[in-house]
Amino acid sequence: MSVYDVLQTIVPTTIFFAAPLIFTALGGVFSERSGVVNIGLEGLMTIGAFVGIVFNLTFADRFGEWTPWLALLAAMVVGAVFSLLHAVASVTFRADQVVSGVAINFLALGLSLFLVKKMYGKGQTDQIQVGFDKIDVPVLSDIPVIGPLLFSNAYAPSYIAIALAFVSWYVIYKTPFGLRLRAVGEHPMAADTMGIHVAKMRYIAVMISGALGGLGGAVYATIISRDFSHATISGHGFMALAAMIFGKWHPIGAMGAALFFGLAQSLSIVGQTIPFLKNVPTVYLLIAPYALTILALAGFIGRAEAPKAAGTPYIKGKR
Amino acid sequence: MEYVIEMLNIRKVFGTFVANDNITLQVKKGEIHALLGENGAGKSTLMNVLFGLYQPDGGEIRVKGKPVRITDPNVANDLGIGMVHQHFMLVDTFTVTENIILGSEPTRAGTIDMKRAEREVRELSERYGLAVDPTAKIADISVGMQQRVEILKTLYRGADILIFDEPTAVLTPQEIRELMQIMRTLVREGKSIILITHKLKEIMEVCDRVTVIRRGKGIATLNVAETNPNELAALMVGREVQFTTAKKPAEPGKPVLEIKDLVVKDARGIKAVNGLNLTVHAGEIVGIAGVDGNGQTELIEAITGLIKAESGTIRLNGRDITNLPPRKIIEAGVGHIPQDRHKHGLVLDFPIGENMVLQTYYQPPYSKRGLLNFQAIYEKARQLIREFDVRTPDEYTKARALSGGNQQKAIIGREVDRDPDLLIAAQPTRGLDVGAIEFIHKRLIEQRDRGKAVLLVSFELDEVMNVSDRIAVIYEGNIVAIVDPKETTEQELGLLMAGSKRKEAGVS
Amino acid sequence: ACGGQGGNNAGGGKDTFSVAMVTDVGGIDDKSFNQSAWEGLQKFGKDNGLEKGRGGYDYLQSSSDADYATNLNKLVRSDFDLIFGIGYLMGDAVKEVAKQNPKKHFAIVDTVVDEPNVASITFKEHEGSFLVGVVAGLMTKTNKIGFVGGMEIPLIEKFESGFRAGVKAVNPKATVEVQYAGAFDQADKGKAIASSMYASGIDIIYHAAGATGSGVFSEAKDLKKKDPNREIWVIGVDKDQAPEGEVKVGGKTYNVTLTSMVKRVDVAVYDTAKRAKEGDFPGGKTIEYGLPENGVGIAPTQDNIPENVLKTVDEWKQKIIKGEVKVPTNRKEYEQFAATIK
Amino acid sequence: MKSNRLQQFLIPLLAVLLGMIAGSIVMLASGYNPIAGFGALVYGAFGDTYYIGETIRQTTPYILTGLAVAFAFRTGLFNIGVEGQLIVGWLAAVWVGVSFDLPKIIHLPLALLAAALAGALWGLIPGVLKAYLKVHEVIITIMMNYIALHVTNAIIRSVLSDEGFKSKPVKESASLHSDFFDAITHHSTMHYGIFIAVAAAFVMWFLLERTTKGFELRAVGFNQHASQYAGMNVRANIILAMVISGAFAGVAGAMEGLGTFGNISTKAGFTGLGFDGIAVALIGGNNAFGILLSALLFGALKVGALEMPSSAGVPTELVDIIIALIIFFVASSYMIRWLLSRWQKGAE
Ligand SMILES: Nc1ncnc2c1ncn2[C@@H]1O[C@H](COP(=O)(O)OP(=O)(O)OP(=O)(O)O)[C@@H](O)[C@H]1O
Ligand SMILES: Nc1ncnc2c1ncn2[C@@H]1O[C@H](COP(=O)(O)OP(=O)(O)OP(=O)(O)O)[C@@H](O)[C@H]1O
Ligand SMILES: [Mg+2]
Ligand SMILES: [Mg+2]
Repeated sequence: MSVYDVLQTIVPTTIFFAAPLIFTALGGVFSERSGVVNIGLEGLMTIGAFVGIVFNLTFADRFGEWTPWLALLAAMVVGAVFSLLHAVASVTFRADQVVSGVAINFLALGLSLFLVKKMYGKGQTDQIQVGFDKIDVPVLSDIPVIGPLLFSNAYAPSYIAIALAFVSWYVIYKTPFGLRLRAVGEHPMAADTMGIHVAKMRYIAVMISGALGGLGGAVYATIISRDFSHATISGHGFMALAAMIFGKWHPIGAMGAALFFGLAQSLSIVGQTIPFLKNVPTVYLLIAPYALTILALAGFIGRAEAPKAAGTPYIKGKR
Repeated sequence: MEYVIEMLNIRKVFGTFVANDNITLQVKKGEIHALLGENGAGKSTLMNVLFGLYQPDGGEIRVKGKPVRITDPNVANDLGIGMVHQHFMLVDTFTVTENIILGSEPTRAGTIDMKRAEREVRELSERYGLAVDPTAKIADISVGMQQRVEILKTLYRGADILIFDEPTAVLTPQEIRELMQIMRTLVREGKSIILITHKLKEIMEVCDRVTVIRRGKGIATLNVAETNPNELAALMVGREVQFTTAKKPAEPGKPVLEIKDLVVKDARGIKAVNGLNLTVHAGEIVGIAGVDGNGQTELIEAITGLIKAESGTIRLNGRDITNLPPRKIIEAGVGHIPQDRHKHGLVLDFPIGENMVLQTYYQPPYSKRGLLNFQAIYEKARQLIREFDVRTPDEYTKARALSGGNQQKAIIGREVDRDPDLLIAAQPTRGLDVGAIEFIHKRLIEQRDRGKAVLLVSFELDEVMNVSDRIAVIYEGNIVAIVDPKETTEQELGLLMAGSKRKEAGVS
Repeated sequence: ACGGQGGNNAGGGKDTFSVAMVTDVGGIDDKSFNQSAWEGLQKFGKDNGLEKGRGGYDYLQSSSDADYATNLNKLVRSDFDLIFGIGYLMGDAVKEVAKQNPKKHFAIVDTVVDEPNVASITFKEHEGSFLVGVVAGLMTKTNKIGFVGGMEIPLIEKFESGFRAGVKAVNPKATVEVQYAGAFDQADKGKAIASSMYASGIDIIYHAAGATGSGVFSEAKDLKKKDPNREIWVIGVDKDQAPEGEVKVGGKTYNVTLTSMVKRVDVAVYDTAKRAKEGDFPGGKTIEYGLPENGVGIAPTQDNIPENVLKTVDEWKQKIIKGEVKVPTNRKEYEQFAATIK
Repeated sequence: MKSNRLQQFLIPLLAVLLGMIAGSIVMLASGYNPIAGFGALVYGAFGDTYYIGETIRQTTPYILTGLAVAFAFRTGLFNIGVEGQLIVGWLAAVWVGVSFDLPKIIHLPLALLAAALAGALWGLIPGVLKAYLKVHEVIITIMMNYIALHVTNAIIRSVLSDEGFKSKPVKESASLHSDFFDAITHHSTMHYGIFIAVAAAFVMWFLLERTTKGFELRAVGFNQHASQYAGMNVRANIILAMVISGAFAGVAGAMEGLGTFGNISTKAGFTGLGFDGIAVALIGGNNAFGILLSALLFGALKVGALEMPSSAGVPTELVDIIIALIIFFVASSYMIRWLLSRWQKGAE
């Protein structure tokens, strides 16, 4: 294979790997920027995957080609509602946010499998029939060299993920909402004295993370697994969490980190086909993505500062 | 008489503790009204009630004659009440402008109109003479400028009743003078001000009237023109207070701390201490006077081993301790009352008793064969709590629950008790009331009289002049002058601190 | 949904034969061997007028490896006459529990447990894989074929080696690219591997990777949908995976499943239960299900395979049955096998 | 407050109760009989000696993973890597267990030590990166989990077996198997590991609360600046904390390798014991005694759940829902405290 051929497999793989992680990591950014630690991302993805598939299976006949899109929407809504539990526990009831996040993970898996068994009488759903198509972006895919790399054989949600990273950046850094969000996460009392409703902001942020986590899970299930079972989301939420921290709680950084994970994964896969790596035992390629991440963090990314108030419930009048 | 603010019989209870017990405070339009009281008297609580952060459990609030219910800071803002908090309410990672506009951002098409915001901030700051850089990050600016940002925040919202909660505790003398000027300007512009401070001089200087509270109860409201500091102090503490601590002349002995050509870089890699030389002898208190940010912090942290010195030497009793690990330096005989008691001084979530052995827990009798001896630890704690009058329910109470003054007393007790040859005291009385200050000053002098060397760093010229035997003026990382407190004036010190040269008095 | 006949069918004088199985974490609807085993058991139950539950036929699902012994024991204590452990991972647990309960009958699928009261059921996956290898070897247009394995374990190596031998036997020019995903539950890796394989010109992928294989199907279907004329195939595993391969493009239905290598766990389970009921329990024996027993083979759905290919497949099948060809079960044997071809 | 002590016990208890009530509502709403469901759950966990044995067996690793997570928490670190540390501990224990012929008195401790060391090594890496480069331990430990999984599988395949999927059984001299427990619990898989786990809980309590080193570790966990100021070596303590946490996790792996399974096979995925350990630690209030109880609760729920489908027709997933609800209620103890105070006021 020529280098270009290699790139042509690596780049699209990188992007589709990364897309669900990007959505979810962005959700994490919103939540943690508001001061609510969210290790429930795994559970939010699980719920999203579940809703995405169930909606698709239920309504495919009615909505036809629109089904997967509506399924994503449904996953976002349910994800947001589900994340309310985390918000209520950690904002209103001042629960330890890590504990509440762990509970979200347990609940999501238990509840979705329970419902699958209830609804279908078995432990996993059927395969969906209507998914997202691989598309060539008109015009852009005709650009020489980068067109085929970046704009063909890809899925629309992948582009949405990347676009959303920029939208999130804009929202967080350029709008009043974003300014208030960050203020609440850095110094909730200061925000409070400026008349910003801390609890409300945190609720909104957690629900955004629910919506985006749900979206990430649904995108994963719709494009990749096409059904839902106990194994559909296995560790992806934690990878998204890692991407968020790796990206220093910044939307573009989180996207970059997710893409890096995708790249590392696809390198390890393509690596198996590269002649001089062929004789390397498989295990090295399997651990390569994770080892690369550690090296990257240790080597040049360095330390990251979490939002100052992340993890602490805000209690009015407490110093 | 027209009152802009009337707080009538305000009552505020935390659990079973009555923080405000039927306090009445009436503020006239256009006056600067001081609120005076010991640490924990309930001043901040009362103001937080006025600002809508706390809901009162009883009493009535009237603004401009109208009864109001201030349910949250938004309501206060709408009523024209603004507050500069005791602990700054600024987001470190934001710019000056972002902090000011937070919550009422000017927008264009949904986006923050940062250009316009910066312009407005600049205009406002010019109008009231509050010099700030609208684009600077809070983390990068001086405490004085941070305070001006706090003031601008209230003005930006159109406040005409301003509450200042201990604004001067963290300021340098120059900054304090500037602030006084600003307050006078504000009053001229028709604003009314409530000022909380422990510094009686300031009250005498700018205030029109003063309300004194003690242990949550209102004691008196006086016209400043008709009272004096002694009366105020007595009202506030309930007994006579001495402002200048009596002390014998110093009897300096051998050099204890000798610093030669010390260079220390700050976090940003700039030389904050730049070839500094200083000697402190046994039996003397050397005060370091200087404007914040001239290398005081780095100097102390280098002596105590918290940051590395680039070059130069630090000797203790003749022994080189430069860049030793903190523990070695502590063991060599250095005690340190840190500037930031919450960050460095205490493990807030440990019982106060365990905080008393924070440096010595591994030594006998507190530790035996790797095991803690709680009996010995708490015995020591009880002794210190008694000796240093630390007010705490018991020695098992978390340090977090103690008031600032009592936390400070605990730290001082701990450091003094280790009997170090050199005691470094950084801002030891910041934010404390006159009673507590008196206590702490006595302890420092006591150490001196026992033949110890004391290095005092303070932004309070009063304190430096009262307590020190020699004053070293620090400017841009260097000691630029050493003066005798009995032979100098605040004016002269102020000039030196601002960098103007002085020929005499050999720089050691 | 409340289990109709609660729990008090306690042992006692039984007149019916009861049988149960323990699944691994996949559960009875994993579209793979657990499901197949349960189908066999259900059929047995139906044919013998048994009811689901204690005293009839039943299953327990494990939620982790640690549950195997617990679940087997539970079934022992519920007094089932024959108890199946499904999957090679359960070998140790079956051995342990069988030793503790020498009067009970057990059966283990996919591995061998050497105890007098355990019947071991294994499959000659390599033989079935050989046949689908023949299909792939004959049908590839690019002479590039892929194999995606779940984890690199001896069981999956049987699939790999048999498959490669099959390809080699009919098309020595074709290369088989082998990749292991390292897991049976990572559809994203399956998809990525498939994507990379199809992009490199591979046109047929045989997967033995459980849920990781869903990713292979997903990629193949997406490619097919984009370009219905492209010849792109997946060979399924364990069950007839034709339903997984269906893809609709503009009203027309295609199927990317070329065929599947089926492993008739259901048949084996049914047979063993039947023999036990009839007093012919093959305790202490290992029963190997290969081509002659119809224990492995190519799936009934063969619409995408031309007649002549099927004929060749059948020829090879006969050769294997007759013992003329010995299908390799691991890489070493494959190397020897390959050496005889050129 | 006088009732503080009482509340400390009351709150988790109420949380469990509320979780059960909520679980009943879920069961009712989805058409199951909660009495039958919980009956099966309790029977499956404590119904007779066999079930009790299984529950204790399941509790054993939970205690240790709970301790591992809690130890890190107490020292200001979030160790999501317990899972990986457990896996390498399991591997090391089995490796030693199959490789030597030694008297039991040496062999068994040696295997346990190997597990602890392996877990410690897996904790050392994130510890060092955190201490020296300030890299967030959460990411590193997540990555280390995957590395542990794949590396362990490769070693089992290539070193501990002949291209196979599992190791030989550990020698009798390194086994935790107990004929005595086997006999009294009707062949449950309960083994001597429970003693080690309970001892480990004591060790953690003793180490943190009674030793000088524990004082340092806790101080660094609460306030690194003050600890450094007081002369403690912050970096060394961070590393030590991760190492000890990892060692607990490694020993948890030994429980599986030398006890429950007696060998190691390649893993298709994580065991879940490490992740569950987070919940165990948190429900147990990160304190050694609390963890013993919460591990028992977890063990009972997990083992009892296996009985639910067959005798009450309730899917096992319901137990995950109940566990999640219990965690929520424990986490929201503020709410319970508030309810309690309302109730107390009402009673007065
Ligand atoms: N969350 C809380 N719970 C109980 N008591 C509290 C709490 N927060 C503060 N306190 C009480 O507040 C008091 C501290 O108040 P005080 O205003 O006297 O301290 P301070 O001198 O202002 O401290 P600082 O110097 O840090 O500003 C303590 O007596 C403590 O009991
Ligand atoms: N959040 C709180 N919870 C419980 N008690 C509190 C709280 N805040 C303050 N208190 C109590 O109210 C008292 C008054 O506190 P306040 O902060 O008003 O004192 P202050 O007069 O501002 O003291 P300082 O001069 O140190 O700033 C404290 O001593 C403390 O006991
Ligand atoms: Mg105050
Ligand atoms: Mg104060």
